[in-house]
Amino acid sequence: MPLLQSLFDAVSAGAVYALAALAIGLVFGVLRLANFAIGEIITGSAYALILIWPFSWPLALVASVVVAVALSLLMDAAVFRWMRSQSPATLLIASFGLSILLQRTYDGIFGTNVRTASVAPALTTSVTIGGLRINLLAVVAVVLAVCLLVGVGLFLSQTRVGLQVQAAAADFRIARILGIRSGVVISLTFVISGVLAAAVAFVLTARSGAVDPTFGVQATLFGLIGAVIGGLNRLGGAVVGGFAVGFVLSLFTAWLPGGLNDFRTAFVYLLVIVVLVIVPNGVFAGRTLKERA
Amino acid sequence: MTIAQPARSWMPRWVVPSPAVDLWTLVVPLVVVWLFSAFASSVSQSAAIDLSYALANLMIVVGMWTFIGNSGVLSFGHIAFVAVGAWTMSLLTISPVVKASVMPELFPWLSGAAVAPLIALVIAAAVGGLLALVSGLALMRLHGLEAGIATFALLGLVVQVLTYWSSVGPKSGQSMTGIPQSFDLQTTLLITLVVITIAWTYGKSRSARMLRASRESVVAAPGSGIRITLHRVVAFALSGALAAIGGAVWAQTNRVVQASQFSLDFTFTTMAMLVIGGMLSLWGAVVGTLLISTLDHVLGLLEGGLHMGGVIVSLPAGSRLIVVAAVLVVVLILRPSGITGGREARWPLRPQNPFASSLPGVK
Amino acid sequence: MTDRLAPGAGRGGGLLQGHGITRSYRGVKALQNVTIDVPLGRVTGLIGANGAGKSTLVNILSGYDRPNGGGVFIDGGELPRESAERRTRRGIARTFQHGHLYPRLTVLENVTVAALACGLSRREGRSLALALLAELQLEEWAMHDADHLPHGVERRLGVARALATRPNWVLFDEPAAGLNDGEAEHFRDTMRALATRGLGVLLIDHNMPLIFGSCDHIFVLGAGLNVMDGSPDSVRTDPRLAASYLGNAAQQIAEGAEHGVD
Amino acid sequence: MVSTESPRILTVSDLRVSYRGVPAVSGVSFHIDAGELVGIIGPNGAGKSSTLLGIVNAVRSDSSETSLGGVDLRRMPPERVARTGLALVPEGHHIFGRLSVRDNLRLGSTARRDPRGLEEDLKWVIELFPILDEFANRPAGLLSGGQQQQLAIGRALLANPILLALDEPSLGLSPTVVDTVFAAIARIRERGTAVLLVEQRAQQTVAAADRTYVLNDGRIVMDLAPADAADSALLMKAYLGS
Amino acid sequence: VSTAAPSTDNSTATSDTILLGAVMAETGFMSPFDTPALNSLRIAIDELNGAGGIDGTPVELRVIDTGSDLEKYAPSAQTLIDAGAKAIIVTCDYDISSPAALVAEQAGVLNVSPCVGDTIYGPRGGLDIGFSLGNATPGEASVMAEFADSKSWTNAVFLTDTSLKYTQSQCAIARERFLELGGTEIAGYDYVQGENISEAVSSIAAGPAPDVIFNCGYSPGGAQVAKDLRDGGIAAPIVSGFGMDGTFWLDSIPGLTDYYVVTFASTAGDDPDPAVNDLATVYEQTYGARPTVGSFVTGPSTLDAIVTAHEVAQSWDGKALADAFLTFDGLELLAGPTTFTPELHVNVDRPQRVLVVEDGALKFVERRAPEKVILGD
Ligand SMILES: Nc1ncnc2c1ncn2[C@@H]1O[C@H](COP(=O)(O)OP(=O)(O)OP(=O)(O)O)[C@@H](O)[C@H]1O
Ligand SMILES: Nc1ncnc2c1ncn2[C@@H]1O[C@H](COP(=O)(O)OP(=O)(O)OP(=O)(O)O)[C@@H](O)[C@H]1O
Ligand SMILES: [Mg+2]
Ligand SMILES: [Mg+2]
Repeated sequence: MPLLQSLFDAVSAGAVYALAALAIGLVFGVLRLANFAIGEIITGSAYALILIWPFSWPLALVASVVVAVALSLLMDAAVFRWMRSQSPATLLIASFGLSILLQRTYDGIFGTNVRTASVAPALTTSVTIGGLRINLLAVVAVVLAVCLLVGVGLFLSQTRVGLQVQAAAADFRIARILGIRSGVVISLTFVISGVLAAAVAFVLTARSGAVDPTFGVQATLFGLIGAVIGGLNRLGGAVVGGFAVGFVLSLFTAWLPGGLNDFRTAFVYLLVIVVLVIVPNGVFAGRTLKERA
Repeated sequence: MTIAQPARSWMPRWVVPSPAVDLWTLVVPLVVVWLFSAFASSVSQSAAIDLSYALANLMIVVGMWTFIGNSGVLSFGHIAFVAVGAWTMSLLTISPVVKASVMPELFPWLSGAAVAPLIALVIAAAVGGLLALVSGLALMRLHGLEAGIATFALLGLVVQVLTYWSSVGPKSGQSMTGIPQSFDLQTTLLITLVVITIAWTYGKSRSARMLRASRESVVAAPGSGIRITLHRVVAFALSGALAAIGGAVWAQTNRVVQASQFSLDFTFTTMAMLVIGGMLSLWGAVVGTLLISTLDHVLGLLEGGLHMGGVIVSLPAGSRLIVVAAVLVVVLILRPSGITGGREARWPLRPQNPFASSLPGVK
Repeated sequence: MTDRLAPGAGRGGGLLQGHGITRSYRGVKALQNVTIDVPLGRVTGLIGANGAGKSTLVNILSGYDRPNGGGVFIDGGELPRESAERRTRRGIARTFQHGHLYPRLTVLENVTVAALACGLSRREGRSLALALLAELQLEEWAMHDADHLPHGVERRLGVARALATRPNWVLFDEPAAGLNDGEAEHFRDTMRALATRGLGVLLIDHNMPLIFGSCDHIFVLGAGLNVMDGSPDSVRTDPRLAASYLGNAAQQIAEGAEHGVD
Repeated sequence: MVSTESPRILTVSDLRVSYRGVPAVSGVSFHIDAGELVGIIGPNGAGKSSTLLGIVNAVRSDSSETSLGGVDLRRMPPERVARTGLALVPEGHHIFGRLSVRDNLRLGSTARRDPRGLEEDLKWVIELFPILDEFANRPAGLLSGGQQQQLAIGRALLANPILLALDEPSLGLSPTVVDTVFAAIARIRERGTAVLLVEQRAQQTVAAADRTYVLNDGRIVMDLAPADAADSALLMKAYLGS
Repeated sequence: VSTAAPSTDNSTATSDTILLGAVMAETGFMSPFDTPALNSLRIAIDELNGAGGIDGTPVELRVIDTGSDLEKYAPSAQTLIDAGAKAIIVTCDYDISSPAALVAEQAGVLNVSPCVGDTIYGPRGGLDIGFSLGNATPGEASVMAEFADSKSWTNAVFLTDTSLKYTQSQCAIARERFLELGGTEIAGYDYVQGENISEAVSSIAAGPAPDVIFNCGYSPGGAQVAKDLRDGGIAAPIVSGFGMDGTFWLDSIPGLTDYYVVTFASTAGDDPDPAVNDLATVYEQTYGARPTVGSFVTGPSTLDAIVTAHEVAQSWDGKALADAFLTFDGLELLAGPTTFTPELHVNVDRPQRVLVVEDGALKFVERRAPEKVILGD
């Protein structure tokens, strides 16, 4: 297989995880919450897309974003809001529980079997340009990832509200004492992460055309892993990390020889461990703000 | 100055010397587990089977506590040691004849191996401990979420290797069958009590005490001369061994073992048990496991329809895990440090202030 | 003070020295060619405006941070680059400017673990810890968890914990911050007693009566540079210092000296 | 400027705070009038910080009246208390460590009721604490302890409050900076802002304040006037409790 | 999932009913495989009871939903045995069901799986009184290869989902049979359920064009593979086994054509066996939807097999029933002619149905029995 083709495949595989890593990294950066249940927001949004698309695609797009944002806000209101002062570990475990809860709920509502529909068929076709098979969806995924990353980054660093978001995240109580409407500001974070999840859902759904209750788990898991090896302290780092995981996995799949190919995922995990052992805070975390003694 | 004490203490709290309180923190879990087992095994045959799974899980959770509870470092990788323990147990106890047919590509020394169950259990512990020791040397510099992810990657790595390496198991993704049921309920209970005692003894050790200090402040610990990494590795290795014992017992209870069983779901269930009970204490690990196991059993009965005074109470199918997950979330909201609050079983004893007799102003 | 607190036998050494220490953080020169001596049996003061580099210096001496230039010496022999935990077991203990206690351990356990980590047996560790708690009047808090302690108790606990490592030198980073005058005065006695026992004490604080009441020798840092050092008297009367650092406190100290508070 | 109709700025009566059933503040009542500087001193653990946190509802509290300029503060979320005009500098430099010094300051103005004059206030704060300008672009968490404390005070000043409450502002500050802070407090009062000052430095506080309350065991046990500052026996008694 | 459940569930076992226990998954990842068989079993029991039950005694089915949770199988089987179950009916996968089956073995209770396809279900898997009414993988795989051969397709690509033993054996045997028949393998790729296979698609597109692609997978991962192939512009015919039966995934690939599925029966009403079509109709009336996959025919077969064995054995003793099962020689059941031997407790040479997806619709093509069965492992 030509190298160029496999690079292209790898880039498109990376873009999806990059988006997921962005959604996770944003909430983590702001709230110290590694929200594993983002996977179920993706799933919920994907159900909306799949079920409504056959009737009206614009409605489906709107609904998928609305569902994602609503789920995201609901999670905050029902669970995370009450746990603001807990450690990241506790929060992660809670989100883990929430994730299982929602998975089983979807199972109850929609059944274990996949629900299918062809979402955005115009994007899923491939065009061949100079021997290179280009999947339009991959291009869309990459563009979406870049735009959303830049947008979110600008929002957080350049706007007044973005700054308040960061403050509320750093110290909820003190932010309130300063007059920051922390509740509102944090809700905003959840809204944005919902939108990001909807973007992931769109790309994944268009690619697979099928949704089942565990639909979002894989992307979330690799997104989370990617975000951590990229460095959770920097949004850009998390995104690059997410991208790298997808990219490397794809290259391994394409190029590892026969017997070793079975172990491609094992190699990715090994790589994750090696990276973290070498740079414990992630590759792009920069010199981190070590707690001053 | 006065020591502020809650005004309303409605029950007597006996003040006793520390060693007595310490021993009490072991006696209570042991007795509770024993009573629980005695009760569960007398309820019904199926409760007894559920109990044997519960005890295996208890060992796993106690193993997890040994590391997570004492070090405060998150590990999503302990199921890797469970898997390795289950694997070792299975490979050493399945009859060579069955092995030859189910796992044709096994290393010759493995396909011929057959040892007594208890020896297999010890070897399982050793293998689990060794894996934990080796991986611990690499991973124990990590903190927080990074540690969680790295240990999770370890789990992923181990599962992938067990899935595809046919020299140590069945062909890719297939299951090991023909595992004999090696331990009866009595023996399983005994092993569990031993595991709890080992974990408790470790918890009282110098190493564990220093590790707990580092859990409380990684910044201050070096200033007290504490070698954080060393103590973490010790705890990780021990907890790996205990989790492997749990895995070995689990394997001979389930009698079929497949790499894909050692999944995120398994991690979640055991983690939920630890967290719900209170992950900072051994007592929490015990309470959490027994509670979730009981809940699970009762919900199972309800799903099947339970007859109560002529009325059939029944839950919709599939609601069991929903309830367990919901309980986890609610407990985390209401009691973030678990039902036991991360405290050891001390009630109604209270350690004596070593200065008690010479304290003038203390009320 | 207990005999157990006498400088650890066999660990040798008398003078802890930071020599020519330079440390910068991405362009900010926190320390430039700074030298400090902490001899045994003395209380050495270290003062300087906020951000002068005092905590940075403590971090470097205690192995929490590494200098870009210069080194740490004991009796003229340079210490290798080593972890903070090795430094502690070498006999250099410290307290922290911001608490850093072990919140979910009891006060007694806070102190005992430090003793255990530095080689004492359980029994010895416990009895040393009890002795230290008694000395620092922490008896009634012994079985309390170390979170939400009143300030004064926190500070004293930090001191007890540092002493439990049986150090030769103890570096105190603002041990009296947040204490009232009475408690600070008590601290002065503690510092003196430690020195009398033969320990080398480095004391950083902004409480001038405490500094001038307890130190044998005072180093002054200014913007990461050695400004001067000398006896308390010579420092107090130095005009550079009175204007730039002491401000109104100068008068306070003078009063203190007059009254001869002891 | 504060309205002239009512000189009474803050009224607190029978304030109670407890942590898990253990009382920390048990029935504290006091008031502050326009332009006043009121001090609170007391031994460690007396409940001083808890009193301040209770007033702004950052901890659960109970009182028969807590009002600021006639507005009832009870059951008002902390952010609304701040926006009503009470700026609190909590104990122990709680700055946002990952944000830059400049961003920390920008956040200080969130609770400002009137955006005008922000530029001047900023100038004033920088004049008080020049370091904040010098290190404007650094993450605030890297500042030294005392520098962080300066940032926390500066940040509160930018809210241009009706009442500024300071919890042990001198903690960790070098002597000259303490002088600066006390001088700044005087300037603040000149602008008509009332100040509530919690301090360990008994003598300095009693001398500077119009009135100083002594808190012990969650209760006000004494009421001191500036003249009492010289009476060291009285101050000693205040600390040891009656 | 289960809507109108027939009344036989969840009532007390009394001495005047014959209790059958089912330890199967109505929720969780195994439920798509289990539910059709379980539901049609319920229908068959209702019919049987309508006709007077067994020797005048009504049969009662009690189901414990395991939620696909591994730890639930053994205790659930024990619960049912304690309640007096005469036979235990288990989930359609050996690895998952064996804890339950082993409990039944130990208690000397007959255990039957409607649709396990692994030949290990039986003595080789430690189940002397355990039988499966399913079509064994070797037969299915042979039919896949022989069908491809009948179409004169010679160059094949094999795509194997390595997450199940079932799909691995399927491709291994199909490959062996296909090569035997003179075909060539031009490439083979492994994937894992849920993976996107764009890398493999790129390789296939870059190599020589295949005549046929064997997709040894199951839904939904297998459907993703089909979609990736078609989205990647590869139009070659694809052949799959029972794992890809069902119409529920077809919407994701609009206009899918040339996709062949080898399975138990057609659910669409065009099956050559009218009894199958009748059952599908009753199924639809009862549950509001047609069965999703062809394995629904194994539900009544399971009941019929048990009833027949009981007639022979005249006892509910597990051993006696097992001996009766071994007397079956070409017994005509809805799932096909059924024979058990002391070595093999699963049927390997039943005729299967080949279905095709044309323009997004699933249609019956032919009934085809394996000409030669390769009993791999
Ligand atoms: N880890 C670090 N990264 C960046 N800058 C640092 C770091 N540590 C210290 N600094 C800077 O070095 C200078 C000295 O800081 P240091 O904490 O040593 O001061 P200090 O004398 O202890 O002050 P204080 O009396 O306020 O505690 C300060 O300007 C501070 O911002
Ligand atoms: N979050 C908390 N949980 C439990 N107890 C607390 C908490 N905060 C304070 N306390 C206790 O409440 C009492 C009053 O504390 P507070 O901090 O108000 O005193 P303070 O006068 O400000 O003392 P300091 O001089 O130490 O600042 C103390 O006994 C303290 O231990
Ligand atoms: Mg400092
Ligand atoms: Mg206070």
